[in-house]
Amino acid sequence: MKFAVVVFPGSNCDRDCHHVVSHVLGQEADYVWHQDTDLNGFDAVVLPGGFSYGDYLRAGAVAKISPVMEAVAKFANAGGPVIGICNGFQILLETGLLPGAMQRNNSLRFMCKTVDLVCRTERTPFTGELSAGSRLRLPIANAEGNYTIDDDGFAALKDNDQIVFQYCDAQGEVSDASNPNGSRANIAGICNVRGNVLGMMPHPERAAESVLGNDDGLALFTSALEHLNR
Amino acid sequence: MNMREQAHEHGLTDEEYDHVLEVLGREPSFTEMGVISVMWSEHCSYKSSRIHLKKLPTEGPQVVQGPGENAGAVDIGDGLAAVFKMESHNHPSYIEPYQGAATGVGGILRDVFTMGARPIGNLNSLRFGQLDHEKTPHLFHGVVGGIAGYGNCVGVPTVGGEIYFDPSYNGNILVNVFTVGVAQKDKIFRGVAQGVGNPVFYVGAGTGRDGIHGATMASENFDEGSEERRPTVQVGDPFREKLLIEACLELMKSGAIVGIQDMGAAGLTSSSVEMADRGGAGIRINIDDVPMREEGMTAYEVLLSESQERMLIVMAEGREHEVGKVFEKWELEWGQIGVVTDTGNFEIHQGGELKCELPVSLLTSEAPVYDRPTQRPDYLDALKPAVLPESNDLGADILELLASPNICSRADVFEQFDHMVGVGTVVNPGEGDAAVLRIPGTERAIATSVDCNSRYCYLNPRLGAKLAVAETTRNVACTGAVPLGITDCLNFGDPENPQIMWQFVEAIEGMGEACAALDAPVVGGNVSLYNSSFDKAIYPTPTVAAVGAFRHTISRDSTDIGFCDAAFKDTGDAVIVLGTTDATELGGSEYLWVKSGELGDAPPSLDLAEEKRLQALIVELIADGKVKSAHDCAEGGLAVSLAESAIKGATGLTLDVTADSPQAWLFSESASRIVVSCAPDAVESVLACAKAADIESNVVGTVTDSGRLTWAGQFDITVAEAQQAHRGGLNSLN
Amino acid sequence: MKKARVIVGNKKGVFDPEGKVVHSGLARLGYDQVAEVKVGKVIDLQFESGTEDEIRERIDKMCAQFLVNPVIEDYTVEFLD
Amino acid sequence: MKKARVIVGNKKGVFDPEGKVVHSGLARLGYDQVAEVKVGKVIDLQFESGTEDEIRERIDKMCAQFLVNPVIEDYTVEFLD
Ligand SMILES: Nc1ncnc2c1ncn2[C@@H]1O[C@H](COP(=O)(O)OP(=O)(O)O)[C@@H](O)[C@H]1O
Ligand SMILES: [Mg+2]
Repeated sequence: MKFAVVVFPGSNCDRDCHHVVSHVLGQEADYVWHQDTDLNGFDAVVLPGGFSYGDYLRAGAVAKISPVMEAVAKFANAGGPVIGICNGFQILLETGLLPGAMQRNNSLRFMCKTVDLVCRTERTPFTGELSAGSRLRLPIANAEGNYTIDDDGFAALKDNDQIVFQYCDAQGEVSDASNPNGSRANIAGICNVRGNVLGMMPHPERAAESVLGNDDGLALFTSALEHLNR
Repeated sequence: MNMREQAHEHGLTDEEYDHVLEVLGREPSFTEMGVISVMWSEHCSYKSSRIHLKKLPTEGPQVVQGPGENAGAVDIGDGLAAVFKMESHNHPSYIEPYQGAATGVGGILRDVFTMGARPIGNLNSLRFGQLDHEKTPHLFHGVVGGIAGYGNCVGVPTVGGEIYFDPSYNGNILVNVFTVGVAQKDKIFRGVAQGVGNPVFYVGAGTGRDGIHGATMASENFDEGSEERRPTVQVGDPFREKLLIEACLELMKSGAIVGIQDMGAAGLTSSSVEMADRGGAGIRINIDDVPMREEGMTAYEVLLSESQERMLIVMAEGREHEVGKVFEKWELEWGQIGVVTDTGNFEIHQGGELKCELPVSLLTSEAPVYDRPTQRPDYLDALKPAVLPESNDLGADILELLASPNICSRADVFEQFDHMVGVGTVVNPGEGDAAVLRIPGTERAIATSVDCNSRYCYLNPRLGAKLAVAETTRNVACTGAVPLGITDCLNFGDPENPQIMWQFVEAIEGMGEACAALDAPVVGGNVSLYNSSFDKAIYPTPTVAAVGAFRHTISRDSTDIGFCDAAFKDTGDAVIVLGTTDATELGGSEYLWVKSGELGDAPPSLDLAEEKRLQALIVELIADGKVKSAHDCAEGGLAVSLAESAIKGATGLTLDVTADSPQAWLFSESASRIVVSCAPDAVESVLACAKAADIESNVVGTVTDSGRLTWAGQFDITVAEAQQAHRGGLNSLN
Repeated sequence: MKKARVIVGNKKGVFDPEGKVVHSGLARLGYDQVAEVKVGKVIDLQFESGTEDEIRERIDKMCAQFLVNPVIEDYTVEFLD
Repeated sequence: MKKARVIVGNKKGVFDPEGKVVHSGLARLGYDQVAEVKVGKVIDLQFESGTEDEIRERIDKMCAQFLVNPVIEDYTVEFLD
C-alpha cells in the first residue's frame, strides 16, 4: 500500500510519519509537496503535524490555501482514508473537511506529554483494530489543541458517531480533570460523517515503536493497512 | 568627533587603535571602524581567553572535528558523527527574555546544521536569580517561552537541560543553549571561503537594523537621532529557520557547496571574515546585492546587523543557478553578493564606492590577545567550613530538599518543550540522567547531558570545573552510553578584574585536566565574559555539555535493553550505591544552603582516576543488563537520588544501612557515586564487577511496593508526599 | 496608498481563553475594575490602489478565504490615514 | 461601562514575521495590490467605572506592567462605545 505524506514548508512530523509507514509498517510512503496537485496512485493520505506556516495567523490557516489541499479534498470526498495529526487536524478544520475549530490551550501554553485516551468508534479506517471504549496512551504536543464547536455542531457530532477520541484519566474517566486543554467534551479526535477522514491532536506516530517506550499508536497504522487490504 | 574618539566610542582602547593605525598605515573609515570593533570585541576575538583555551585537550581518535569550526563533531560509529555546540545568549535574554532565548536557540541550530548535520536534539542550561527576586518570574517565563516557541516550531526536540536559581544571578541571568545533530562523518561542511572567483551567496531572511552594535548609537552618522534608525532587538522567526534548515541540507546534497557558515554575532562581517580567514583568501562583497527588508541601510548597518536566520555560502563557480532553484522552492531570499579573491582583503562596496578594505589578518590573527593579570580572590579566605545543620526530622528535610528550587521537578518546564518530535527520544526529560536519542533509520543512539554546579566553582573554580566535567560525563554514562566529547560555555564576570580572571584560568585548567583524564576532549565551546552588574559578578559558571554514544543497538524488546533510566523498577530489587560516601562533604551542598544559607569552604573532592573507573563500570553493568536503573548522586546527595528513583518508578524504598551519621550520609554530596537497582539474583555479580573495578559498593536497601520511603529509626515518609513536594517546587513562579 | 485595519475577534458566545488569562492576570495585579477582556488580532493592510469601496470588497473576500475563521471569528474593517 | 481598545503592534523596525507570512499568503491568493501587512494584537477592556482620563492612565500602567512588551512593542488606546 502507498501512503502520501503531505509536506508543507514548516511541517516537522512529516519525516516521523514517513519513518513509521516505511520502517515500522513496512509500506511504501512518498512525500507530497504542498505545491503538488495530484494524489493519484496513493491509497491513504497523512497530513502530518508541525507548524506548516509557523502557526502564524491561525494554525493551519495558510496551509489551507495550498494547492495540495484541493487534491486532499478530492481524495477525501472520494472516500479515501485521510488522517490529519495535530497540525494536520488543524488544517482539516480550517479547510472544512472536518467541523469545528481549534483555539489556544486554556493554559495558553504549549503542552507536550503523554495522555490517556479513550477510543469511541472503530468505524474509521484508522481505528478498526481498536474497539469502542478501548483505551490507549499517546503523546500530545501543541499550543492550539482546544477543540471548539457550537451546540448544533456538537449535537451532530454525537448523532453521527463522529467523536473518535476523548481525553480521559488513567481510570478511563472522561472528566474536566482529565481535560488537558479545554476541548469541548474532552474531544481529542473526530471524523467526518462518512468516517474516512480522521483528525486527532495526539501523535500516534510518536508511539509506534517499543524502543520509544510506547507503541499504542501503531494500532492506527495497522488498522489503516488492514482496512486497505480488505 | 575625530577618529580616535570614534575608536573609543566603539570600545577600542588607545593601544588597540594605535595597533590599527600601525597595521593599516592610515586612519580607518567609519565603516572600517565598525568592522574592526566588532571583530576585535571580546565576543568575536576571544582576546582575554584565547591563550588559556589552548590548554584544553581537543584530540582523540573519536574526534571528527575539533574547535575552530562552527561546531565540533565526534564519531558515533557506522560512519556517523554527532555534531554539537553550546552557546550563550545571556545579555540579550536579560533585555528581552523571550526573543533573547528564542534567537539563542536559532543561532545554535544554525551552528550545527551549517556543518551538514540535521539537528536532532536541543538542551539548555539556565541560571536565574533567587526564586523570590522581583525579576525572576518575568525572566523565567520569558526564557522558557522563547526556547519553546523557537524549538517547537523548527521541530527539533528539546530533550534536557538544567535550571538553577541563585542570588548571584539576580542581575545577570544565564541562557546557554546546545544543539546536537547527526551527519555522515565524511560529509561534514566547513566554514571556508576558497577558490578565487568562486561566488559568494547570501541566503535566508532579509537584513534589517536588528541588534546593530550599540556603539552606533553614539556615532556621528546617526546624529540625526531619528527614532527609526535606532538598533532594535532581534526577533526570531523559527518558521523561516525551519525552511533554512531544509533548504541548506538540500543544497548540500548537490555537492556544489565549497563552504558555508551562519551569520551569528557580528552577522555578515564575522561570517565572511572567518570564512576568508580559514580559506586563506580574500572576499569582496557588494552591499547593494544583499537582500534587505529595510530601506536606506548603510554599509555600516548591513555589515553589523544581527538579523536572524541568514547564512553565507561559497559555491563552486559555474554552479550558481543551483542556489536559486533550492531557495526559491523554500520561499527564502537569496542573492549572489560577492566573490572569493586572492587579495587577502575584506573588501566592501556600496553604490559604486569602496566602503571598506581591510586585510583579513588584521581582523583575525592581528586581533589583540591579552594575558590578563590574575589574583586569587579575597573572598576565598573568608569562607568558613561547613557545619552539619541541626535537624530533628530527616523525613521533613528530605521533603524540603525535594521541593528546593534547584532540585525539584522541571516538568512544568519541559512539558512546554516538544521533546518527542523526531521519533528519536528514548529517554525523555525527567526520566534519566541524560537524554537518550536513537537515530531513526540507523542502529545508533547517543546520550547527552548538560551540567554545572556553580556553587562548587565559586568555592574552588578548578575543582568545580572538574566536577562539572565529571558529573556531565557521568550522567551520560548512567544511561549506558560511552562519553565521547564535550562542549562548554564559560560564563564569567569581568575579565579585567584579576580576581575574576583567576577564576577563569583556574576553571579552564581544571576542566582540561578532567577532560584529559576522562577521555572526553573539548570539541568546541563558547566564552561569555562581563556577566556582572553593579560590580557583582555571577558565580563562575563553566557549563559543560557531553555527548556519548552506545556501542550496541538499544531496544526494549528483550531484557538486555542496553540502556538505562533512573526509575526503580520491580519490588524486591536491591538498591546499591556505587562509590564512596564521605560524610564530611557538605561544602557547597544544597542541604547546607537550604538549611542554613551557608556555602561551606570547599566542594566535594574528586579522584579523576576513580571517576573514570566508575563510568566504565556503569557502562559495562548496563551493557550486560545487570542493572535496571542508574541515577547519579548530585545536588541533595543520596537522599535526593534515592527518593527521585522511587518517585520516577512509583515504587517504595526501604533503606537498611548503617552509617555513623545518617544525616550526613543522606545529604553529603560526595562526587563519583551512582545509585543502581538490580534483581536480587544479580547482586553478587554487580558487587563483583564493582570490586574488579576497584569501586566501593554497598547494598543499601530494597525496592518495595509499600508506597513509602523508610529507614528504620530515621524517617518514614510516603512517596506520594515526596512526589508532591518534588512536583510543586516552582509553583510560586506561576 | 490606503491603509485598512481589520480587527478580528472571537464571535459572541465563543470562549476566549486568552482574554480570560489576561483578565485574571490584570486582576492579580490589582486592576479589579475591569469587567471583561477580549483579545483579538489586528491586521493592518496597506493597499497600493483602489477606492475605499473596492478595498472593502477585497478585504471581505480575503477574510472569507483566509484572514478569518468564520467558525469562531468575526471581524470589522476600518480605514486609517 | 466604558470600553477601551488597546492596539498592540511591533515597533517600527522590529521584524514582524507573522505579517510577512500573511502577506505572502495573500499574494498566493492573487491579492497583489497589498504593499504591506502588519499583524498585531487587540485587547478590548471593559471598565466598570472611571472617566476616560482615569481609564487611559490605568491602561498606560497596565501596558507598562503587563499587556505590552516595551522592548519590541508599542500601543495605542481608543475608546469604543
Ligand atoms: N531547562 C530544561 N529544559 C529541559 N529539560 C530540563 C531542563 N532543566 C531540567 N530538565 C530536565 O529535568 C530533569 C532533572 O534535571 P536535573 O535536576 O538537573 O537532573 P540531574 O540532577 O540528574 O542532573 C532532567 O531530565 C533534565 O534534563
Ligand atoms: Mg544536574
